[in-house]
Amino acid sequence: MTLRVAAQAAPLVCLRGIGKAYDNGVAALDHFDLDLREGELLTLLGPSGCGKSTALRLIAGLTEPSRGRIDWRGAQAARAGFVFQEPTLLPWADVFANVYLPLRLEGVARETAAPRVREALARVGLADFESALPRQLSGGMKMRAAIARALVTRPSLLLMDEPFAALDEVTRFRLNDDLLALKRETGTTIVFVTHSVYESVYLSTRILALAARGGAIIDEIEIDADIARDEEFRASAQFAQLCRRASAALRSASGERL
Amino acid sequence: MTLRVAAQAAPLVCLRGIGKAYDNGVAALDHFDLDLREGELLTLLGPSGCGKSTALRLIAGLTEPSRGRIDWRGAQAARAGFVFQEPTLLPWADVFANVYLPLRLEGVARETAAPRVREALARVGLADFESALPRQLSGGMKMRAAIARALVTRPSLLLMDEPFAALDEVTRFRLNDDLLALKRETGTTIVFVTHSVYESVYLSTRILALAARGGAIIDEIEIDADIARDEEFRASAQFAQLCRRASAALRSASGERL
Amino acid sequence: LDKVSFATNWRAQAEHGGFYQAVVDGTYAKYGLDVGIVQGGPQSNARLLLAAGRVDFCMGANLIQTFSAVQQKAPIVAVASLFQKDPIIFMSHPGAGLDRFEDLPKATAFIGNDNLVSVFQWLRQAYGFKEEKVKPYTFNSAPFLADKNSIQQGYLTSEPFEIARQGGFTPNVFLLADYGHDSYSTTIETRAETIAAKADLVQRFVDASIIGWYHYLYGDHAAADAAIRKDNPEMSEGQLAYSYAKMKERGIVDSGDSLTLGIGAMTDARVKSFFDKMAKAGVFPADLDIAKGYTTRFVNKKIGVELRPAQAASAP
Amino acid sequence: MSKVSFRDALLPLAVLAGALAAWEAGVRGFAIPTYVLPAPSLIAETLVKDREILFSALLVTLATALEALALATLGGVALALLISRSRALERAIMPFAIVLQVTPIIAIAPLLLVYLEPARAVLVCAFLVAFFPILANASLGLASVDRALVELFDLYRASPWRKLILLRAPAALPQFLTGLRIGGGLSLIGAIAAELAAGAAGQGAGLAFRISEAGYRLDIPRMFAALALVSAAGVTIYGALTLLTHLCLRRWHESARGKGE
Amino acid sequence: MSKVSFRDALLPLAVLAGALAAWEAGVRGFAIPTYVLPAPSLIAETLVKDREILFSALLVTLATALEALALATLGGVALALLISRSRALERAIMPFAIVLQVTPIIAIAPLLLVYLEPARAVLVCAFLVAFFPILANASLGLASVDRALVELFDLYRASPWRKLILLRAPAALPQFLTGLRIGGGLSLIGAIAAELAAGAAGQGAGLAFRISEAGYRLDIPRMFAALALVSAAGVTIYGALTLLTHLCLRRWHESARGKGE
Ligand SMILES: Nc1ncnc2c1ncn2[C@@H]1O[C@H](COP(=O)(O)OP(=O)(O)OP(=O)(O)O)[C@@H](O)[C@H]1O
Ligand SMILES: Nc1ncnc2c1ncn2[C@@H]1O[C@H](COP(=O)(O)OP(=O)(O)OP(=O)(O)O)[C@@H](O)[C@H]1O
Ligand SMILES: O=[N+]([O-])[O-]
Ligand SMILES: [Mg+2]
Ligand SMILES: [Mg+2]
Repeated sequence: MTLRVAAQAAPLVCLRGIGKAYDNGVAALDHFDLDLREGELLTLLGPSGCGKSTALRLIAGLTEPSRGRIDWRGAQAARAGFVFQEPTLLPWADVFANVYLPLRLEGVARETAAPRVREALARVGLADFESALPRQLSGGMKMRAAIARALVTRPSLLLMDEPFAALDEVTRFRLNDDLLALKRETGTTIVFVTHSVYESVYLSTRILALAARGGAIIDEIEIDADIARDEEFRASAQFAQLCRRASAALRSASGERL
Repeated sequence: MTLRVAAQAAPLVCLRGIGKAYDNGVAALDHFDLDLREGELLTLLGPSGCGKSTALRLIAGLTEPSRGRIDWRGAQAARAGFVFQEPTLLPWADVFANVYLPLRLEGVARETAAPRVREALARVGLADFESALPRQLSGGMKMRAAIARALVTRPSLLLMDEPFAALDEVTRFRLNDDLLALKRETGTTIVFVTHSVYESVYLSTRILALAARGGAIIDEIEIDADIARDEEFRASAQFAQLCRRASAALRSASGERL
Repeated sequence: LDKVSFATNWRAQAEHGGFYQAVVDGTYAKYGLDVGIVQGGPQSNARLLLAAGRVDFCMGANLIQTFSAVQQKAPIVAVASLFQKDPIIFMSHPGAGLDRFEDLPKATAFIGNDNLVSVFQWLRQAYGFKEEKVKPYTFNSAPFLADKNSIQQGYLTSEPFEIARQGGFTPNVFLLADYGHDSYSTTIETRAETIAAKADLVQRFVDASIIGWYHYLYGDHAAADAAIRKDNPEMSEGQLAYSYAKMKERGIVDSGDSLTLGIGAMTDARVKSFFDKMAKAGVFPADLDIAKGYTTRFVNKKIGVELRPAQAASAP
Repeated sequence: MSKVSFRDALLPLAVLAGALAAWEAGVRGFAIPTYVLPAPSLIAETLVKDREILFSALLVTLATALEALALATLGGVALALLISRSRALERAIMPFAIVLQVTPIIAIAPLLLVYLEPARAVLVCAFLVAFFPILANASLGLASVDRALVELFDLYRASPWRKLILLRAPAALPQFLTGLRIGGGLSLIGAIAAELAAGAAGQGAGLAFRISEAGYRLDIPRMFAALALVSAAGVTIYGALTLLTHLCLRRWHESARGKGE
Repeated sequence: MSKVSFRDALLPLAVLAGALAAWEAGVRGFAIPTYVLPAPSLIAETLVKDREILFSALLVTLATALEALALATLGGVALALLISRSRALERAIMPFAIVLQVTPIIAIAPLLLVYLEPARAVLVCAFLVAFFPILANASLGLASVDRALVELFDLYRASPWRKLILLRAPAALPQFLTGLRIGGGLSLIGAIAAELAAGAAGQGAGLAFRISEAGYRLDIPRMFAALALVSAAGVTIYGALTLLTHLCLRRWHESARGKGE
């Protein structure tokens, strides 16, 4: 299990000198720079409230920066998938319809889409809940429906905001591996937010540790894309060392706040 | 840091032969039995959708069982705190007012309550966000506000549904220790839902691992309340062994589903 | 003084002049009455107020209402008719081929609901007017002004004045009374029980009202006009003068039977004549016991005839 | 739901029966004259006796009311959609909608006859009365769409049309349907009020004419019979719209689910 | 918000000015007679000339409308609260509310005068017209409270009163305020329609009387001047209620926040 990253290629998305202040004056990001490389799996790691979700939303073009420039270089046209931090399901539509939604918006007919929707649902363990409404799902099940929705289009850019936080470890590990498999198959570029240091090390080709305020980058950890991501990697000394480094960065990021 | 549990005392809450079927026919719990002992910290561990939230809501009396009996033995009168799986904040009220709410409902005057509210906010790192509205908070901050609200009344029964899932590890560890300190000081009985095996072992005096469907108890792990919960415990062989046992239970619970 | 209330069927105007006169010149007081006048309006239904006992007397527009009350077994009785001719008219634009009464049935007709269900039914039967041509008249003449080929109902004493002022032309006026519409108008109605229990009170009210009307028509009516304008500030002096002149000119109040029997006169023959026309038009069943609806016992007593100046006796 | 619908209907019917019985008893007990307040039994009798006149009049009024409601729904929703597109459009259009709403067209209904046929004038009045509640509630619904869901659709670059059909329309349904229920009743009373002010008379006339005709004739039982018909028609419209609401929302919206569990 | 309020007002004013100019030009260009459609300039002139009569009439009508609105708000909210307590109460009460809503009281206004003073009859009519939208929207709001929040309050055993004040009332605000805006306009046109029907005349008469009186006297410019006053009053009521809505909701509710960001 190795991951290929076009390390030398031109960045897919460039954020330069980004400032983002909300209407109440809170500066979520300040002088934030980021080059998103094609094919990488980049994890944003940082204390709660440090601006991770804001950064993802900026990359997706869902919000405008207050300062600075964002350059998409054709990624704009690319199909993006987004797992929001909250499930964000249509309350009136059943699970199938919610997962079918992105395909429907692309104009794919229901019959054509059905096998893909069902496959995505099976992947997240919701095969039996096709016709359940969001209100009939547990917290983790809602999140899984949202994950299935993001994956069903096989997007070339995938933004995931703590997608697995509400899931048990077994499901989480399996979905980690599924994500890596998807990435290998399709070369998707992924930006990932997680609070789990282990998860970030296991998945990423690069980790950015952000400071508690303003999103200053405290540490940038590159992880060789060629390393196979498997139980062996998890048990390795390198994994433990990378986790220690990431933990330390997170601690120092949090330090100023606690 | 040791935890005292009235192991021999009469159970605080008794669930006997509980069945809970939702209107769409999904049986979230089936023949579920539980004795909640006074002063314990009980963790429910189990795959997503196995009925953990349902069990908490039954204990809190927020929903009726379809079958079986729930006996509160005076706990009904006790003040319960509940951290729901979703933040559940009043969207029109600022953070202060949201955290003040339970005290307000108890009739505590604003001035009297203010120091307690501020203390709870400081504990979860939201001291600067007193007057922010929920929509102006990040995902983790919303959850922290909900935690502060549950703690502010110093409840004698505390139900927590994945309270720390949206938080970074540093904050999470600190809040773990805060929770243990609170428990030591007040003797609160806590029922805790988490997906983190490590967290469950670190915090609990008892862990129940539930099966993927119907909430059958796959394993019951007692952890000596007298063990000090600290970094030493985390590094101990006993900790690792307990984690392995809990993980195995979780895996076997998930097995039938995946 | 006995306190009594009297509900009119419209806002204060010259057509109520005699009643106001009796109030302001003390005639009612002289007859031991303290009369309060309750103004009506386009939608008010004075007869409901009377039937329900909210007022003691009310003004009836015509005999059709009287017959209706009999039909509905409402114990309302007409005891006097202050107008010998119903002032209802049709108007048409001059020079639009509608200059003769026979021309009118072919025109679009703006008719109020009350007349549609009564007078118009007789006009249909007697002159061939057609319901399909009818559009509602809601006391606003603008639609009539805007359509040269239309006719509109009105009061002799009222609409032609504003039409002339605002429309800039003098409309053709057809007084239906001239074409066989021989209903009484501006009647005094009261409840049967009042007649039974307080016949004397009824008689005094009728007599004083009649005298009021004599004074209004033939005496100094400035104070009554002022009272009218006080109750209805919108009433212009011009309109009042016009109405007054028209009433006198066409003998609305004092002509025919009233010249001999006194103002307020009613005769059984006249009532029957009008009822027969209505029955023939199918407005009422022919076997209706109309005697229940009116009585002549309070009128035809030549009360006040001496108040009419000699030269006025030859009104048309 | 369908299992309890019989019991659901029982209570209101019982209460209604009780109210009618009290009315009947009151009228008889106090010997209230017919022309002040007729007894329900007499009203029912009149309804049967005059059924031909009254029902054909009801059809006329009902047709007007339903047409007005349909137009108000179309117009209200269309305008709400337009307004929801931009603040500038809202600012340019809304004042006119408000002026139309608050201008008592009924008061100039007589004048409307200068420009319009009576039937059309009535339709315009009924339309104007029903229009605004539908517009206001549809607007509220469209403006209350969860922003997170809007972002989801933005992310997938949904066309405005798809966004409308798949997101904004269903999200606005609860408020829109409430507006529709309000408008349903208003179109009916608007039609009646307009018929009074400008309506056609005689043959082919609506219920308002029959009501005022009965008033002139002091035929109060018939007046009440006509009113009872209007009420029944209004309750039927409301009931149908409530059923529609229930069918549309019961699966997902809080307001259409039980009060208890 | 306050920074853009000047520009906010500019666009509708410009559109209004344009509409008035077109109207003026149309009337002059086609030489439309005054009694068919008076020019805005003539209406304005009449407004100034007859200001005393018209403004005192406006005060009468406005007082009725506002009183009706206040009563409708009280009544609508109280009934909505009652209904929200139980399905049985809803089923027992709602049919009557609907009957009141759809019964064209206007049509029996003459009859109403038998039981009530004219001013009171007008108030009752205006109340009935404004009442239902407020009830319906308040009900929708109360029924749409997030169930998770209800459970939170249940958990803390909040008294029904505290639950109402702290949870259900604020949650129902957006829908309630929309109902209030609808009711505001309706109370005004309801008052006018009822004044027309009940025909309260003479001194102390409201605008409807002035309108029908002017119509009767073919003083169409005054009729339109009176109408313009009603419209202005209605727009003012609406504007005040919109401001109230903005103040209540702007901090937290989607509908009161900008269309863009
Ligand atoms: N309101 C509801 N209506 C119908 N089914 C429901 C409802 N709430 C929960 N369920 C079902 O009950 C089962 C248990 O749900 P519950 O929320 O208790 O799970 P959970 O253990 O908390 O899961 P998670 O870890 O994902 O939060 C699930 O299968 C879910 O689909
Ligand atoms: N809509 C908003 N209005 C005002 N402030 C906001 C808004 N959204 C976020 N913020 C603020 O911006 C900061 C960063 O928020 P963001 O959601 O990006 O954090 P995050 O890193 O995703 O946190 P978490 O891990 O808790 O989800 C926080 O301080 C938050 O209070
Ligand atoms: O016009 N209405 O108020 O009925
Ligand atoms: Mg976030
Ligand atoms: Mg759960």
